[in-house]
Amino acid sequence: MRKKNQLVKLYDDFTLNFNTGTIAWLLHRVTGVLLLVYFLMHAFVIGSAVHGHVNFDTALAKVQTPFFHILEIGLIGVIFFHLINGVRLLIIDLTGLSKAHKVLFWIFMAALVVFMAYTARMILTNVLSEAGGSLK
Amino acid sequence: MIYHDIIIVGAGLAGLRAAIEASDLGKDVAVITKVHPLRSHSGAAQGGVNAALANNPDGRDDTPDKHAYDTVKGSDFLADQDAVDVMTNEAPARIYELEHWGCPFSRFKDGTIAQRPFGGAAYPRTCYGTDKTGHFMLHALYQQCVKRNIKFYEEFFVMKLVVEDNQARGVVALNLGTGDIVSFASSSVIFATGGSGRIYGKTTNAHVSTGLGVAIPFWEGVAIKDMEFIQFHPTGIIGKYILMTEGCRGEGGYLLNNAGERFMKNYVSEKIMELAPRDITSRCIQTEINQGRGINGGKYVYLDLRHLGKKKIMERLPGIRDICIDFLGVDPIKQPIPIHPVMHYTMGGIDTNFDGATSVRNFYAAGEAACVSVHGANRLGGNSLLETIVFGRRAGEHAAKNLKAEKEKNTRIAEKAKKEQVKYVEGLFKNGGKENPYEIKKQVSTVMDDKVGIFREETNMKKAVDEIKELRIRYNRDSRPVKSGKIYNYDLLWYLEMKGSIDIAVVIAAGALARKESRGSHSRTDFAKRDDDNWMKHTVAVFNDKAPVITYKPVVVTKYQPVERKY
Amino acid sequence: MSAHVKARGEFLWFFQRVTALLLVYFLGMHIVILHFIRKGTITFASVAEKFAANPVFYKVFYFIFIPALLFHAFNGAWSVFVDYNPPEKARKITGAVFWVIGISLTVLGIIAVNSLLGGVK
Amino acid sequence: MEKTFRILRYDPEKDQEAHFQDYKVPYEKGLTVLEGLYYILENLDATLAFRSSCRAAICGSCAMHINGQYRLACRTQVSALNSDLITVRPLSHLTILKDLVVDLKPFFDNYKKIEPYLQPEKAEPAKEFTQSEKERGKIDKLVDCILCAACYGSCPVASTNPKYLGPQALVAALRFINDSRDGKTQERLAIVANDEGIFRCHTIFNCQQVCPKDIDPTNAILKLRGKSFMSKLTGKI
Repeated sequence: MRKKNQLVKLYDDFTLNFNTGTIAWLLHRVTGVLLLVYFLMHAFVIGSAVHGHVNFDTALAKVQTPFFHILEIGLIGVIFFHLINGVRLLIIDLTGLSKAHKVLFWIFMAALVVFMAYTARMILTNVLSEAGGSLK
Repeated sequence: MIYHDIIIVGAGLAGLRAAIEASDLGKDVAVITKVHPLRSHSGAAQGGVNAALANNPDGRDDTPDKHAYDTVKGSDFLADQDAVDVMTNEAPARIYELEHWGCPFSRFKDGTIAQRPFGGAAYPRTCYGTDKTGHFMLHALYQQCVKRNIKFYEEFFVMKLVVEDNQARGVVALNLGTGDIVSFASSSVIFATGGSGRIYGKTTNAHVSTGLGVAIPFWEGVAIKDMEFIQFHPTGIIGKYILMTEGCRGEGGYLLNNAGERFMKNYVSEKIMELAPRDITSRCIQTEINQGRGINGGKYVYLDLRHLGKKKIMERLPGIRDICIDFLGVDPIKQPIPIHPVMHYTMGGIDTNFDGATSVRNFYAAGEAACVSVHGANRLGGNSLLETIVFGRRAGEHAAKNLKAEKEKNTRIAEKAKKEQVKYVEGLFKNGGKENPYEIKKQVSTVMDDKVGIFREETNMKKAVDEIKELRIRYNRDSRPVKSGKIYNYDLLWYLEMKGSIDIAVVIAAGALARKESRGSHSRTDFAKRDDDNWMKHTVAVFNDKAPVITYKPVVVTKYQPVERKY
Repeated sequence: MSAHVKARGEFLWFFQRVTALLLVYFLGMHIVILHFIRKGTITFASVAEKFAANPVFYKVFYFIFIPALLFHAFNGAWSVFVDYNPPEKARKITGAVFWVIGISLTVLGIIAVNSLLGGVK
Repeated sequence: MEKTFRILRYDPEKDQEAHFQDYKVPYEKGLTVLEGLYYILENLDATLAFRSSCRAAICGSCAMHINGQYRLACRTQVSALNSDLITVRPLSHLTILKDLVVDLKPFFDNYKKIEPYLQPEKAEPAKEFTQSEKERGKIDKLVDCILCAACYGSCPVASTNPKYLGPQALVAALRFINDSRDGKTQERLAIVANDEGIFRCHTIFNCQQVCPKDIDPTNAILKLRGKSFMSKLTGKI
C-alpha cells in the first residue's frame, strides 16, 4: 500500500475518532498556529514603534478600517477558544479530573458563545458609530 | 532452517514457565506460538490458583497434604498420588515466585496474598487477583520472558512434530505472516499447547484451543491419556458460553432454580452447598434443567450475586460484571445471571510423568495439553493454573538438564520432514473440496455436545463414535482449504486445526464408550456407580488411522485409599 | 540504566502551563485595554497617553507579558513540530531558530513598549 | 433479518490499495461483530483474515475500528451499534498485513522499552512481599490492560510520530511505578519523561474513550507528569 501523507493521516484520525477530544485538540492546534502567524504580523506592525510615531501611525492606520475591525471579532474568537480550552486542559492537568473533559468542554464552549456574542455586539457598535450609524 | 536446543510450542502459562526455567538454566530456548503470547487462553482464567499458603484467617492450619487429599478426592481417586504430592508441595514456592515477579494478587488486610474458598476444597486456599488471575499470571510470566530476552516465534503455526527413532528432533511450522513452511530443528521439544475445548460446540474455551496440540504428537505415536474426562463448568453464561468464575460461588453466590430455591441443598450437605466440586455441581444443575426446574422451563438456572452487594462485586468480581453487561445486558448487581453447565477443561492429554516426559525421548508436555494425572476424573477449580506453573517449570528443568544437543543430525531430519509438509499442503490446495470444512466440524461439535456430554449412555455414544468416524472420513476426503494467498491464510490454519479436533473427538468418544462406570466428570446413566475393581485405571490411546487403540494402565496410589466421595 | 534515556522535558512542560496561566490574565487584559476600551482610532499618541497614566504598571505588565507570550507561542510551535517526528538535524536547527526569533522578538517588543512609554521620540 | 458487514480488505499479494467489500450476515439477537466475522469466514469468504482468540474480551486480539470507534470485535454487540451497516477497519497507524491484521511490532516494541517487569530493590523475602490493600489499590485498573492496542490506534500523535511510546506503554510504566514492590521509580521516570514519552501527549482523550478495560490512559499520563515534575524538583518521589 502507498504511504499516507500527513494530511490524509490527519483527516483519517479526525473521521475515525470523531470524539469531543479530537475536535478540541484539532481546534486548539489550528487556533494555536493561527495565533502564532497573527502574532508575527502583530509584532511587525507594533515593532514599527521602534522607529517613532510616524511609522507607527501609518502602519496602524492601515489596519484600523471597518473591515479589519470586523475581522477582529474572528481574532478574539480564535484567541478565546485557545485560551478557554487551554484553561480546560490546565484544570484537568492540575486536578486529574480526566473523566470530566467532555462536560467541561461543552460548558466552556457555551461560555465562549456567550462571550463572543457580547464581543461581536460591542465591536459592531463601535464600528457602526465610527461610520456614523448606530445598531439601535 | 532454524535450530534451538529446546523448542517450546505454545506460549500460555505452562509454555512461558518452561521457557523461563530452561533459559535460567542457560539453554538456548525458543518459543513457537500461533498467537502472540498474551493472546493465549491462560489469560482467560478467572478464579484463582491453589496453594496451601495458610494466609486466610479461616485456614491457618492448611498444609500441602490437605491440599493433596482434596485434589485426590476431587479426582474421584483417579489422580496419580505421587504427582499430586509433587504439585501441592511445590505450590507455595511457585506462588511466591510469581508474586516476586510482579503478579498483582489481591491482598488480605495484613498484606499477604488473599485466598478464597473454592469448590471441593476443605480450606480457603485459592490465591486470586480479583477475577483476572490468569490474566495477571500470564502477563507476569510474559514480562519475565521479556526481561530474559527469550526468543519468540509469534504467529508460527506448528503442523508436525518430527520424531525419528522414538526421539523428538524438532517441529515443522507454518509462518502465518509469510505462508512459508519452516523447519525448526531442536534437541528437545516441549508441547504446552493447552486444551481441546473447541471440539465441543458449547465451550468456554478460546477459538485457539482446538486440541491440535494434542493431536500432533498423537499422530506421531505418542500416547494420550484419559481423554474421556471432560470437565463441564457449572456456570457458563447462556448463548455465549463465557465462563463465570467459580469465585462467584466462592465469594458466596447462590444457584437458584425456577422456584427461587437454592437447589444444591437437595444434593449435597448444607455446609458445602454451591461449593461442591464442578462435576457434581454441573450434574445438579443439569438435573434441575432436565426435570423442568430451569428458569421459565428453559435450559438454564440463575447464578445470583445480588446479595453480595455492589461493593464486594466491584472489588472481587469486576470482570464478571463487565462480561455480563457486555454479552448479556445483565448487571449482576441488580439481576441474577442466567447460566448452564458448559464444557470447560480436558483432564486428559499427552501421557506424561511428573517431569513432563513422555514415551518419546526428549519430547515433553505440560499444562492442559498434558495429562500428568493430577486431575484424574475431575479437576478442582484453581488446580489448573497451579498445574501449569508447577509442571511447566519441571518440564523446562528436566528438558534442560537432560539435554543432549545433536544439531546437525536433527537439522537434517527436520529439513526432510519439512519437505513432506510442503508437499502435503500443496496437495491440499490442488483440488477444491466439495464440502465446507467448518460445516463438518460443526456437526462433530453437535454430536459431542449432544451425545458425549454431562450424562452419557451406551447407545448414544455408539452412535457418536460412528457418526464422528463418518464425518472424519468426509472431512479428510471432501473438504479443502481455499487456495487464497500465502500471507495470513487463516482458512488453512483453521482447516488443519479442525483436522486435529476431529481426531481427538474420536478418542474422547471411544474412551467414554469403553469406560463402563461413572467416575468424576464421566457420568453414565447406564453404569451409575464407580467401579474401582475394574476401572480404577487410566485410559491410554495410541493413534491408528482406522480407530485409536485403547489400553489401560494402573493408577498410582500412595497414601489415600479410595473411599466413597461425599460432600 | 537503559540506553534510551533522553533529555527530560519537565521544565518546558511546566513553563508552558505557567505561561498559559499568565496569558489568561495578561492577554485578557491586553485585549480589554486596547480593543474594548477604545475610543476612536489607535495612534502612537493615544497609546502613549494611556501608558503615561500609569507607566510603572504598564512597564511591568508588558515586561512579563511579552516573554511569556513568546515562550508559549514558540514552545507550542516546537510541540507541533516534534509531533511530526523530524530528523535529529532538523530538530537542532529548528530549535536554534526558534530561540533566536523568540529572543529577538522579545527584545523588539520591549524596545517598542519602552518607546511608547517614552512618549514622542 | 440481515446486516451488511462492510469490511476493509487488503491482500498484499493482489491489491494495490485497500478497498471495502460488503457481506450480508444473518442477524439474531446477541450477535457480536466477531461472530459476524466468523460467519463470513466460514460461509461466505474464507480468504478473510482477522485475529481472534478468547472471544470474551480478555486476550486483546480483536481490537479494530467498528462504526466510528475502536472496539473489541468480540464484545461489541451488533444491536448496540444501532445500524444495519457495520463498517469494520483494522487498527490505524500500524501497517496492514492483510485485511484486519496489522503489524503490532512497533506497539509491542514500545511496551518493551519501558522495561515491563518488576524490579524490586529489596531482597526477595522467603514468602511474599507484603502489600497493603491500599498499596494494591494503586495498581488497580492499570494491571487490567490487555495490550489490545485500541488506544494506540486511536491516538493522533502515534499516527504522525512513531517514536511516541503511546498510551499503553505509559500505562504500563505507571503500573510499575505505582507498585509498592518496584524499586526503580527514578529510572522508569527517566524513560518516559521526555519528548517521546509523557510530554508528547496532547490530552486528546481518545485513548480514554476507546479503552475496553476503562483504564483511562490519559489520566495515567497526567499522573506520570506530576510525578516526574515533582521528582525533578525535589530529587525524590
